[in-house]
Amino acid sequence: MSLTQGSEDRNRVVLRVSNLKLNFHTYGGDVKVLDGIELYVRKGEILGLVGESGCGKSVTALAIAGLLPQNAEILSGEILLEGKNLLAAKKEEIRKARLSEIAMVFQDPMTYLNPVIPIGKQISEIVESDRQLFLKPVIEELLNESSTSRAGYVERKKLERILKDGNVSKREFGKLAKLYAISMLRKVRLPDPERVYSMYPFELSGGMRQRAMIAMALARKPKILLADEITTALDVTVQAQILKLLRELKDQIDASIVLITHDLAVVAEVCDRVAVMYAGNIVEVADVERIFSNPLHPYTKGLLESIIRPDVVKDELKSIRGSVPNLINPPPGCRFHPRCPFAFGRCSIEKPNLIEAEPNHYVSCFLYG
Amino acid sequence: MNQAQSSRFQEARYAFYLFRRNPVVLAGAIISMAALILSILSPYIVNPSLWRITDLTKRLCWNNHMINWGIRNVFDCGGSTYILGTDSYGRDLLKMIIIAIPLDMQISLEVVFSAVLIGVVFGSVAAYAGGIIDEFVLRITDIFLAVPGILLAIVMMVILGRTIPILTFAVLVTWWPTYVRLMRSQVLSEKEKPYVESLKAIGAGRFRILFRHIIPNSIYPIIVQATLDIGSVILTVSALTFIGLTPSPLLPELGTLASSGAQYVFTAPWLTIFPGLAILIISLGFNLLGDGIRDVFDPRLRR
Amino acid sequence: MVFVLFGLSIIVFYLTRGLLPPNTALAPYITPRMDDAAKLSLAKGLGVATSACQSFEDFSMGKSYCITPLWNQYLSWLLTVLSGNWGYTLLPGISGSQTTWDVFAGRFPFTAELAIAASILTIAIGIPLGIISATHNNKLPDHLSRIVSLGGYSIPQFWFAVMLQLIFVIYVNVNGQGLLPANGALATSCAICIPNPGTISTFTGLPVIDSLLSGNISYFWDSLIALILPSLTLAITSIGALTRIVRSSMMEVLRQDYILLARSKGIKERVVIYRHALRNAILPAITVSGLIIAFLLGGAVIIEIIFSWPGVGQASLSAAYVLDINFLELYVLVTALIIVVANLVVDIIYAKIDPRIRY
Amino acid sequence: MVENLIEVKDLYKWFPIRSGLLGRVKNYVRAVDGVSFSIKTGETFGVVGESGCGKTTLGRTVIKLTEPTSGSIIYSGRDITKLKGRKMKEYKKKMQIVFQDPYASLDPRQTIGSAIMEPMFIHGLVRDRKEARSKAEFLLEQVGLNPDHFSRFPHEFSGGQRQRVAIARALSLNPEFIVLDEPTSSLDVSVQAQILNLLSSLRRKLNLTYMFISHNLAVIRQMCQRTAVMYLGRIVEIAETSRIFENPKHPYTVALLKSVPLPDPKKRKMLVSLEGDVPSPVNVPSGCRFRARCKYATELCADKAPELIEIEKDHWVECHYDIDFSREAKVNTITA
Repeated sequence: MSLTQGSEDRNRVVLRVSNLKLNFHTYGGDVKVLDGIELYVRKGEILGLVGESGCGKSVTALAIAGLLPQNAEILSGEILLEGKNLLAAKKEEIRKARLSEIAMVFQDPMTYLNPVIPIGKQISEIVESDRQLFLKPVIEELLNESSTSRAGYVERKKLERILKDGNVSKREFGKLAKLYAISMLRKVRLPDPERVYSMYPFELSGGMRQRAMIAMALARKPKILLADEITTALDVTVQAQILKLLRELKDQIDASIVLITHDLAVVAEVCDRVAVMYAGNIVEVADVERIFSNPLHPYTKGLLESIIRPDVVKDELKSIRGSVPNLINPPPGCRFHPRCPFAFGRCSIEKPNLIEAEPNHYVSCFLYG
Repeated sequence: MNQAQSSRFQEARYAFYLFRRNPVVLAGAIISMAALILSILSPYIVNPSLWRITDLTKRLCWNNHMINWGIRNVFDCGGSTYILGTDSYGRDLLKMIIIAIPLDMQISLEVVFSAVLIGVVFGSVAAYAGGIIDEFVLRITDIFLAVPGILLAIVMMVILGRTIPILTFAVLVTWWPTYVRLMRSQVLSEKEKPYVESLKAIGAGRFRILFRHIIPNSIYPIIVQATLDIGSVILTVSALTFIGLTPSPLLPELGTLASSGAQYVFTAPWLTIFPGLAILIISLGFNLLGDGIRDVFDPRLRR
Repeated sequence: MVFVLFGLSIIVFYLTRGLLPPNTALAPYITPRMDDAAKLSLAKGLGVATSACQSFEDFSMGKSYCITPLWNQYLSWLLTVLSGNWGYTLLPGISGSQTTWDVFAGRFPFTAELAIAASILTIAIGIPLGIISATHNNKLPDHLSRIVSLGGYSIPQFWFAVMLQLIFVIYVNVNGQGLLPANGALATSCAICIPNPGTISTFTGLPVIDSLLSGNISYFWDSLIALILPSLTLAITSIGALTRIVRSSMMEVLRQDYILLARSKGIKERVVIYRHALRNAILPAITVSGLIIAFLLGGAVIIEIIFSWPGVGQASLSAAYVLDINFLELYVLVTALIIVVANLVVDIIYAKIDPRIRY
Repeated sequence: MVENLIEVKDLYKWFPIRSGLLGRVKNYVRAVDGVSFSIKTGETFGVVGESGCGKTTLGRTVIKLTEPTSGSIIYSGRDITKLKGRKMKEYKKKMQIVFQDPYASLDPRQTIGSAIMEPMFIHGLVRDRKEARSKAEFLLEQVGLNPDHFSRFPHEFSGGQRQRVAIARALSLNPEFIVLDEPTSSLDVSVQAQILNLLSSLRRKLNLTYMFISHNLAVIRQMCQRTAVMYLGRIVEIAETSRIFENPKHPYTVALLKSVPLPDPKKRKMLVSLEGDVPSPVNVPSGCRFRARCKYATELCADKAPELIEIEKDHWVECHYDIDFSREAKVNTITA
């Protein structure tokens, strides 16, 4: 499809989703949640995935992480992580991928953290679950940390010895895992990480819980970080802290970030590139500046116009007419056509493909060919 | 009101969908309905006073050749076929069971209905009023929940007399606290919901909020529990009559019937098997149904 | 807690004293050699008869001037009973005059053994079955577990007991002997039941444990086998109940966001279920375990009668028939005490597992 | 006509935290901790602050949905703080509230028609069912819903539609004053604009006065004439909205404004202006309650709690210092 033929440097693509279609079975009928998603993520970038609730942005993330609910059925498509198709992979392989390559961070961390397990344990259990895989990263991280801090010259020697042997007892590794978890908590700027390690989720504030959840993702040294509405439940001042953290981490870690949000202001603040979703389709993809300065798709235009800005007072707020379609019986052709002010005959018959209207600016609309 | 009907229709369709998806639940619904219908029709099928007629020449007969018990000395008294054999008084066991079902159902429904009534009233008032009233109701239920029910029922029946109303009362005494507790916790969680606050905002009074909104919204778990308990009450009642706390050993009541056969269990096992089986099937039916209703009305499973 | 026992004692007292003729209160304390005068002074001593009462006959007839007010009777009863004086047993077939307390204490370990065995079975079967059912929602194991648990919950215990006896005595037998004993624990026919006196020493009073501690393996084995059918019968209902509770709370927990997060971390599904889900799902099961204990202790009455198990439950029915009210009161109060203590323990365990309660 | 529809003086709302068997009061959540302001007839008065700052409790206490602990509420010249029962019912009719979560604020088992008619029956505003129904259908039309939807249940509607129902219900009593408690924060962007437009037009058409509670500064700016900024149970700044946004005087207001991301990638900024979280309203810090997070804090701030003072006409600030924020990065500029 067009997206793969674009002027994109292929080597830099970490994750590619192509033609992903999936339905949810419900009693009212099949909900056609995703209708051929086309998406790629470059190495080291922050990709914003924007859309209103129910457009399928979270489902896309869950599909990538292999965490779809039981009533989901994938009809077609590929999810290629560095060339390996996750949709064709075995359950165990996908689990391994989640363990080390794809990490997900969710919104509203209160419900996402296990209430009866201490924060630190919820981090260290990740590395403890696979000693072989995490031995090297854990020790390297700890060595790194001990070189910056004054403490632990003796520790250093011991760590180096373990690294050389490549062999450590379960107990010993448990201790290292705890230190590692604490260092992750420090990395996300949680104050007093040793104490936070043994605290329970209900003892932390919303912002601290969000940081803890990010630490869980970082602990795995992932290639892709899927951040699903991570600042939605937070206050503006805390949101600002988390967004700043995200930007700082992006420079430190070797990961691409997919930031899923409904808030275009957040996208403008931190993303490099944006993909706009509507009713199970990607309707427009471009660099963040291009999207905001020159939106092509009528939906993107409408969305940008309906934003309420703190720096502008308008007489009448604009909105997109109509409402989001029911995806059990989605409109034929382009799913946006019933609400589109520019719709014409072809729109209700045929589904537009995602095409490259300008260099690196993709849009799925018949207005552009 | 066309729209409302269509909405209610959708609800019903959804409920039906959930029922249909689970054949086990459907079986429960069918059994429960059958038990209720049988209870109503019973007097028209079998003469309800038949149980007084005993014929000791035909006691403990088995002439249904479909089943071979593998027991020596099974007595075949001939004559018309007794599908489930005869009991120790020479009565047709099948007919006795048909007479017995309405009685057990009646006791059970009375107990459950009264318990629900007590639970809804005291539970909701305790939760809604809070404070001392709540504390008091809670402590009283504590006391009754700490009594082993069967034991209290035995004591009550021996002291107050072995009659059906006292049996019913004795079972009720240990049954109502559960409903008070259940209703109380439902109302407590319901009254914290935002819609209650929005009702206060439009100036709705406490009684309107409690009776028109909170109680109807908290009643589903009670209905589920009641359905499950119809079976459990039958179990308790028949257990009590089985150990001898029955008004008369002749009485056609499922526990009593099983009890009179228990001493012949090695020579005439059908006497115990079939009344017990009847209890099992009815109880299972209501339990399957209650379990299914729980799934259907579980708000977490919806949408 | 004290309030519960106190309230319960009033209810039981009213039921047994307020509704029965005054003589019944006296019966456990009367010895054969007492004449009417002695009986009257006994009644006065127990606070049932007023000091103004002239003759025992008036007292027995329930003449109102003879009978003290009920609350007065209650207080003196409480004093008598709390001082440990429960009188002599009225249970039939007991040689000599045994005290109610001794009879109760001798029989109680058998009931305890039965209830403990049933609790162990309930937990050991109910929890795993519930988990399997929840993790295989609407698949074959779930349907099977639903049938087993609802079946267990719906089956009349007395009937199940008789069926088991029938099966193991008639249909499954070895050399003309039933595979499992249909009746009784290994106690000598008893007023105060002692498991084969002399063969094992008493440590806990529970035959199974005592025999093990005494090193009498064959007795241990026999008493364990004797326990199988009664405890299984007793447990069958609570197994069903617990399975359903664990299943529904497990299913609820598995729908929670933190399970999704745990899965997203790529840890093994086994760890997700046993570390993340089970700890949360077990909380409602712990809450109801107090109720389950009440149910097991109450249900023991019927099981003990059917299996001729020499515990207090079996004796309670005869006690009711002969109006041995002290025995019944003792039974109700001890059982209630156990239930109340169990609920307290439940609260403590709950707080241990759920850090939110601790604060 | 009275210029101030509502005057609130020194309002406190403390929630007791009970514990133990006897329910002894262990401590208090100081949700609203000494707040004074007034709302002019016909204006939209904004209350902005982060979660837990007490803005929702304030809104509920002003219309006496919860009883204030102390202080007074004067509604068009009459002190309604102590009013109860029948007399209060008259005022309850005039003051309504629209809640944040349209999914939860309607009884799930009640049709929307019956939900809209219920207040009319409670207050005896209609003679019979027929009249109530025709009025309800009129209200549905007024909030942009199809009157044919009268007999539908809440779950058949989208979030935006439910919020319209909630508005219709609030309007059914012909109120003068409506508290809008985060009315759009659970809605999608495009729907949010629709609801805000509806609220603006209703206010003009029906001559309503709004108290608009929100954490969303953009929405506050769009909707409100005057705005109060709340922090930890107290109002730290009140002024005309444009003044708040262009010339904020309290360090917290400045920090809040700086944290808001703009939908414009060319105007990226280092957002973070405040570290840490809002302290718990149970253990309120001594002195100025913002001092722990304030980079201008001095010893004076720890010793003495500042008072709300009028530094310019109609611009009240609760700070010991008059700090010049002009050197801070420009927060927002008007472009329209």
